Amino acid sequence: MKGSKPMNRRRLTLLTTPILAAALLAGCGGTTQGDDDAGGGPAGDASADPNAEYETGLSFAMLPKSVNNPYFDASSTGAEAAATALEGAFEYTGPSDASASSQVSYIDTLSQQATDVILLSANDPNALCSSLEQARAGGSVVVTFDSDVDSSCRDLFVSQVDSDEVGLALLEMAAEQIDATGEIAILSATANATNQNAWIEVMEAELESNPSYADMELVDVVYGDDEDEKSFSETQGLLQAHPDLKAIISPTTVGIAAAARYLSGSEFKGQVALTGLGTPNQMREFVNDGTVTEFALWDPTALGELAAYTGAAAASGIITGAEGEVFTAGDLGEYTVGADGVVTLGPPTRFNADNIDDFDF
Amino acid sequence: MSADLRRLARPLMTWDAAIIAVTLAFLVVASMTVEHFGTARNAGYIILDLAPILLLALTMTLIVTTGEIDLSVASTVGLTSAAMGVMWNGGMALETIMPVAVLLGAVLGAVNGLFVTGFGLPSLAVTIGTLALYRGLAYVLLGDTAVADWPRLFTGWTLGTIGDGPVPNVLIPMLVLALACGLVLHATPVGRSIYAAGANPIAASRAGIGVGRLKFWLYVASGAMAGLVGVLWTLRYSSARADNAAGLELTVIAVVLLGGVSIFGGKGALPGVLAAVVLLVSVQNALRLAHVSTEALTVVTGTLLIAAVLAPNALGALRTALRRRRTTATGRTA
Amino acid sequence: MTALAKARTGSAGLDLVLRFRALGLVVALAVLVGVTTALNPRFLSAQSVRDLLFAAAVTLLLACGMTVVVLTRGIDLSVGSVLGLSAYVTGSALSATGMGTALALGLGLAVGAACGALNGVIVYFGRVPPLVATLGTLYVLRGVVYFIAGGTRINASDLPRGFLDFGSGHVLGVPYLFAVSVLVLAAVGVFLGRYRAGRDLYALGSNPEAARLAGVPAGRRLMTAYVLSGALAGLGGVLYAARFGTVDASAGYGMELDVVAAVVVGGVAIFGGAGTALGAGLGALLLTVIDNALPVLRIDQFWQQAIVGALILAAIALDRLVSVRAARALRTKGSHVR
Amino acid sequence: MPALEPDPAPAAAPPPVPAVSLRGVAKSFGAVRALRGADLDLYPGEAHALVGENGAGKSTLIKILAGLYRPDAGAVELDGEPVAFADTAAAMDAGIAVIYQEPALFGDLSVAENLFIGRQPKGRFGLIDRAAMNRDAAALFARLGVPMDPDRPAKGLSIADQQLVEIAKAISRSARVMVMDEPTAALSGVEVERLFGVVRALREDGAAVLFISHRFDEVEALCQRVTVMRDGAHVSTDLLADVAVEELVRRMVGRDLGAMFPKQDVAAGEVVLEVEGLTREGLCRDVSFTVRAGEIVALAGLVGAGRSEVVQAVFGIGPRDAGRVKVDGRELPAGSPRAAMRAGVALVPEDRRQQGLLLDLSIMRNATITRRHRLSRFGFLIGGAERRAAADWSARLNVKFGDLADAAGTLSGGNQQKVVLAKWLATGPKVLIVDEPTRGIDVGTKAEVHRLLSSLAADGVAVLMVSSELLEVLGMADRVLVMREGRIAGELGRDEATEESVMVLATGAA
Repeated sequence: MKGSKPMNRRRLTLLTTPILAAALLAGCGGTTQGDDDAGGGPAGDASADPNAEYETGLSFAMLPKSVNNPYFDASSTGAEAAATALEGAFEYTGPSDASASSQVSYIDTLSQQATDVILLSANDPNALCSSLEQARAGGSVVVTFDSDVDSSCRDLFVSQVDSDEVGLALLEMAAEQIDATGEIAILSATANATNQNAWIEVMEAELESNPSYADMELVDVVYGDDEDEKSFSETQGLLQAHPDLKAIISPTTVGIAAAARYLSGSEFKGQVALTGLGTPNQMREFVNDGTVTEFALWDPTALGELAAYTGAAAASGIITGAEGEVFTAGDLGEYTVGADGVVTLGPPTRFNADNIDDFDF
Repeated sequence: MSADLRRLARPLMTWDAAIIAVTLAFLVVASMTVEHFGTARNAGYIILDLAPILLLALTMTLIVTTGEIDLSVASTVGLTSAAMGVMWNGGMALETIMPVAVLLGAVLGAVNGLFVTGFGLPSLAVTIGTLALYRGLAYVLLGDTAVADWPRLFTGWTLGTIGDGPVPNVLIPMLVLALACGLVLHATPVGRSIYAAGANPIAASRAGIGVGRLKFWLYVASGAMAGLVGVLWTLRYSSARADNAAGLELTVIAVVLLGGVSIFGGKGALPGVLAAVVLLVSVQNALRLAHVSTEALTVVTGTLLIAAVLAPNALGALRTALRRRRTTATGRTA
Repeated sequence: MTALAKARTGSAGLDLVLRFRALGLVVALAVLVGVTTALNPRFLSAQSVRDLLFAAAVTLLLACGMTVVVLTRGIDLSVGSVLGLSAYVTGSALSATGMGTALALGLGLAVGAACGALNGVIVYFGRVPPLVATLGTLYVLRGVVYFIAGGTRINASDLPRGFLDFGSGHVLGVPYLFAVSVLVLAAVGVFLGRYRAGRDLYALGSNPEAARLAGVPAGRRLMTAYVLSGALAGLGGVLYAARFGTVDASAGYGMELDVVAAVVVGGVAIFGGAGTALGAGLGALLLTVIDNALPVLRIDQFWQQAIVGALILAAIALDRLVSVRAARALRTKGSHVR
Repeated sequence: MPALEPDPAPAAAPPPVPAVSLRGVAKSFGAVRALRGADLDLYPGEAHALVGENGAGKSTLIKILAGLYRPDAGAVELDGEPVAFADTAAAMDAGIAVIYQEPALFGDLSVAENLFIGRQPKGRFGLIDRAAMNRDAAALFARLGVPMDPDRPAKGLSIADQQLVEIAKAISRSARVMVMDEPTAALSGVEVERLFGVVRALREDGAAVLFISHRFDEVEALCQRVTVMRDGAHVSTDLLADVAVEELVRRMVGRDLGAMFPKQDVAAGEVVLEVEGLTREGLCRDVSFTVRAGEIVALAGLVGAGRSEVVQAVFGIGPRDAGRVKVDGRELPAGSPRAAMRAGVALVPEDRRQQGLLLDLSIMRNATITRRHRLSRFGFLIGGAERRAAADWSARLNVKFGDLADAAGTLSGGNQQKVVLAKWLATGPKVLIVDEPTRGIDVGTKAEVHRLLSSLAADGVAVLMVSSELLEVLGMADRVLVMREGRIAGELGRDEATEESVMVLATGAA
């Protein structure tokens, strides 16, 4: 072989010894997990004035997980409508890849521009915190929607629905379609997606405790990473691994569409039930061809609108994020801030052959 | 006299000088035209954003100058980050974890080096392989979960500034490492060997340079640097994840080439690469501040990359044409 | 006469090595399929095989194009972006006009060929190394897709029924999409093996200087290679749209690595001159089977990427070993005719 | 070696129109004028020798004929009509075939495909008809009288076989003009004989053959006319029968031989380099010799006899299978050029562009790369140490350059060689190995290099020289070691060594 022996033991030892020594020395009495009490976020010390008016001329920026996603497009429509109604400026900006590190740069940019209200759907619950803190220190109000960050890093979170309600609704739809008997599986988004995990937890607990679901068994949870192709092949894998599968629940819009497309072209069409969260436009075809009976979703446009109103309310001093505060979100009506600064949009809407043509999003 | 003039003019005509000039010009123009761009705070953000790219570009420059390539750096960052998460969950002390992570990076680099120099395999293929392998192992270690409970003392340092002034903490190690790499490449016998190995490996080995060994250690250095970036990345984002820094290798290669380093080795200089890093990150920053859409960023990156190689080619062709004219002119007078 | 016999042994030996290369892939495939099926018989059900072929179709197609480029000592990293662009453009055209599938395929080919021509021009006329040039166009073309598509998505319901049927349909258990890919594979294989222009590509990759001396038209051939690679990526975009029904701006993102992996695993030398489209096709198939077998085998899907990486390293190390052996055999058995 | 019988000369008066002719062709590369007025007439049915020293412009002339270069001035005429070849394909189409000393084949393709690349026989649907292609190839080899498997890959063919492939290719293109650039340099006696048989047959079929060689016995055996070139210009063209070899040599060198080879007589000192039983499988076998201080020892032999391999093994390039190398009585480890350098050995390689120079790097970097450690202070190379050292050596060796920061690749061949020499002389070697030290450089520089070697020897350096140029070997060496097929075939003292005695040992012909 050409060249000399690359591994020179003496030099390798020379190189590694100090590092290892440092490591070992440091090992005694170093910083380990649990040593550090994460200091809580800045406590809201301002007081709310429920009778204040919405300020006009606020600047809004919506920062989605990634910009090329129709779901967030719909949200931005709602937020923009709210911003326009409040005579504010609106910007829709964000990375083209759904990664936390790219979002950080965008948050930094927004905080420099002293944006009044930042509407954020987070790619990571923790990675964005320090940037968000800086933004808030600079006077921005941070409202998360769709996907939350650690509650200490934001002012408010606009939840599409109550976790319990979604979980229960999903399970109920599945049970109705398979007479509450047989194997079911879940096709989720990513394994650390906050929302999906919360709903899955609710479903698991309900399956355990509710006697009417006693004959149903959750056999698998797989992750399509919110990628179309991956969700598609994960569906394939599920059906091969579990020949007796009766229903798939996919609590993510990407997943349910991919699964529906797979089922509609396979021998399992009509044999395996599919339900979950999806948009009417994506699912219309599969409801019409009988692949899917019923699924659910909230209205992302309304979600964006509510997020914008929530942010404006906080920026105007109408609310501070404390539990029990009340504000009016334009045509959407009156909302109350829940525990941990969470505002909930409402129960999900169910879509089926009877009503699907009434919606366009 | 003309020779003296030419010697004086030479540094001004290199790609390095051009990219540095372009970078400075851009910074000046952007400061004047883009709101919020020219502030100390924004400079801090830019430095934080460019830190991982710059660090990886340092060792990448050395490797590319020898005529090889390392596409696995970003995956090495991901794997060390994931390993840090596992070690942290396992109760190890962060003071231990950090050097171990750097060491792990070095070992991963050594694997690349062994395949390239020991088995004589093309580095492009090898590091495409380890690009997938290391990222895959990162997922095996940590799956899709994130480890986020890093101590504030450390995460705060990566974001903090010196004495709460405008200068970010990370600038210090960055400058030290950049200076070290610059000195090694431009002012030491090792640097001469690196250029020689890239310009003509046969001639270099016949001049007593252990080309294989040199490349091996550069891969180790590249891996260790990626390990270090893994540590910084994890602490900066307070998040150890398998997909950390995914795709960053392309950006790193892009800035190295944009900085005037020849993909065939033997040519290039570190100042140009540093300027290219600053240019790329501040262009992105300015575009964001100017509310220009995301897609423009990718187009700008790609175009700069191609232009970086096209422009010197065109320049070279022009220069040859000029020289030819000059020699024919002298030929006529002779 | 003995010398002749000896020389033939040398050649037959190399032939065997090459055949063995493809054979090795076939054996690996068979073992993988066998083991998976033994553990879960449904892996070989008609439906499952169909799924596998669906999944393999696009990578297979792109691997053919990549082979052509890699043979000339080049590489085309822009295929993922070209695929995305073509998928989106064709998808939009389909939803806007409801045009026929054949026309859509033609449009995809044309979009891809244009992108490929851009690569070829930059590489040949701009004298930019292929790695750099196509890395650049990877960014630029993806930017263009983002620009055109923004946050919009083409849904299955926007696409003509006939097109979707083409995407999901099959004949004798073989999906149309896979059939298209296999036809292309056969055509590229014949082109590379049995046409002068194809052989020129091997010559260019084997010894560029000798190719110049032998009067091989390097510019035209390189353009052919890049245009072909682009066109097949464009065609891949149409197949992608047909298979998934939904297309957004991120279609084909990161796909270039899978394709390069397939080609390398398939035994195409990364520095040109050696390899076949068949090998690359088998490489693509092997990677897809691994992809599909993991969930069936209940192996954590996170292993998939690591396995692909290990496979690439193993493949190039093996190729290296084999070529060293073969070279030694050829030297000692040389055809010194006395 | 088998007696090379002179051919019965064809009609003294060649046919009126030359197949190809050059008229006042000039070609420059940067500041280097490679050709400054070359004239040549090549008639159908003749074998025409082109002789000249290294650097006389022969290669440039060939490359112009091959369509690789375009002349700056002058004309190339084909059958009396001026032509300008756009590229190599155009020259080939015009019927000109060039067989290089080391042919460039496609290693991954089969022999038949190498023959027919771009012109493979086509069958149905324009598909290549492999069977026909292999048949045609076999027929060509049969015609040449050499059996070769057309289906084997070109990888691993010997140089002789590669040349045969090139010749077969030329025949298949029905080339009318065949240019052969030192085709015999690497061939054994039998292979030369076989090649000549082929060439004679071609000539009798009416082809014009331009034959470039350093070996006058071969020239006399094969050719009818001879053209001498020197310094890029035509010197003379004569019927071989009319001119004596001594006269040709005088014209080639163009000056007094004594000035060309200024060898000083030095009393040899202690043995410095000692090589015992050096063996590398397939390359050299059981090679033993010594070189004393102040001595110039030449390694002569055919190309491929293993001379370069021996000196490379001495310098520690590649492994050895057996044998020892000692410098000043101390043994050198195998496979470490660095150790050889430390012991005071320097190797100026035969191919300076591939093995000697860092073409893209500056003259300064090239001249100082071997001393990078010694020039550094506290591990750093700062200040002008490199520049001063490079300037110093460039001045000593009289290197002509624009600026020390210019890329080495911009220099002329002679100056490049001086830079390589400077780089090695700077290490202060005890043993200086030079492999083809004057290949491809002009006559003036050549004399300078010879003078340099001579004075180095006078200063007590042990010089080991590999050279294919017999005049150089005879003019410079105190002793000549002749190699054949990897072994030392014999040793000749300065007074025993003649052109004939060396060639006899080199070719094994008694």
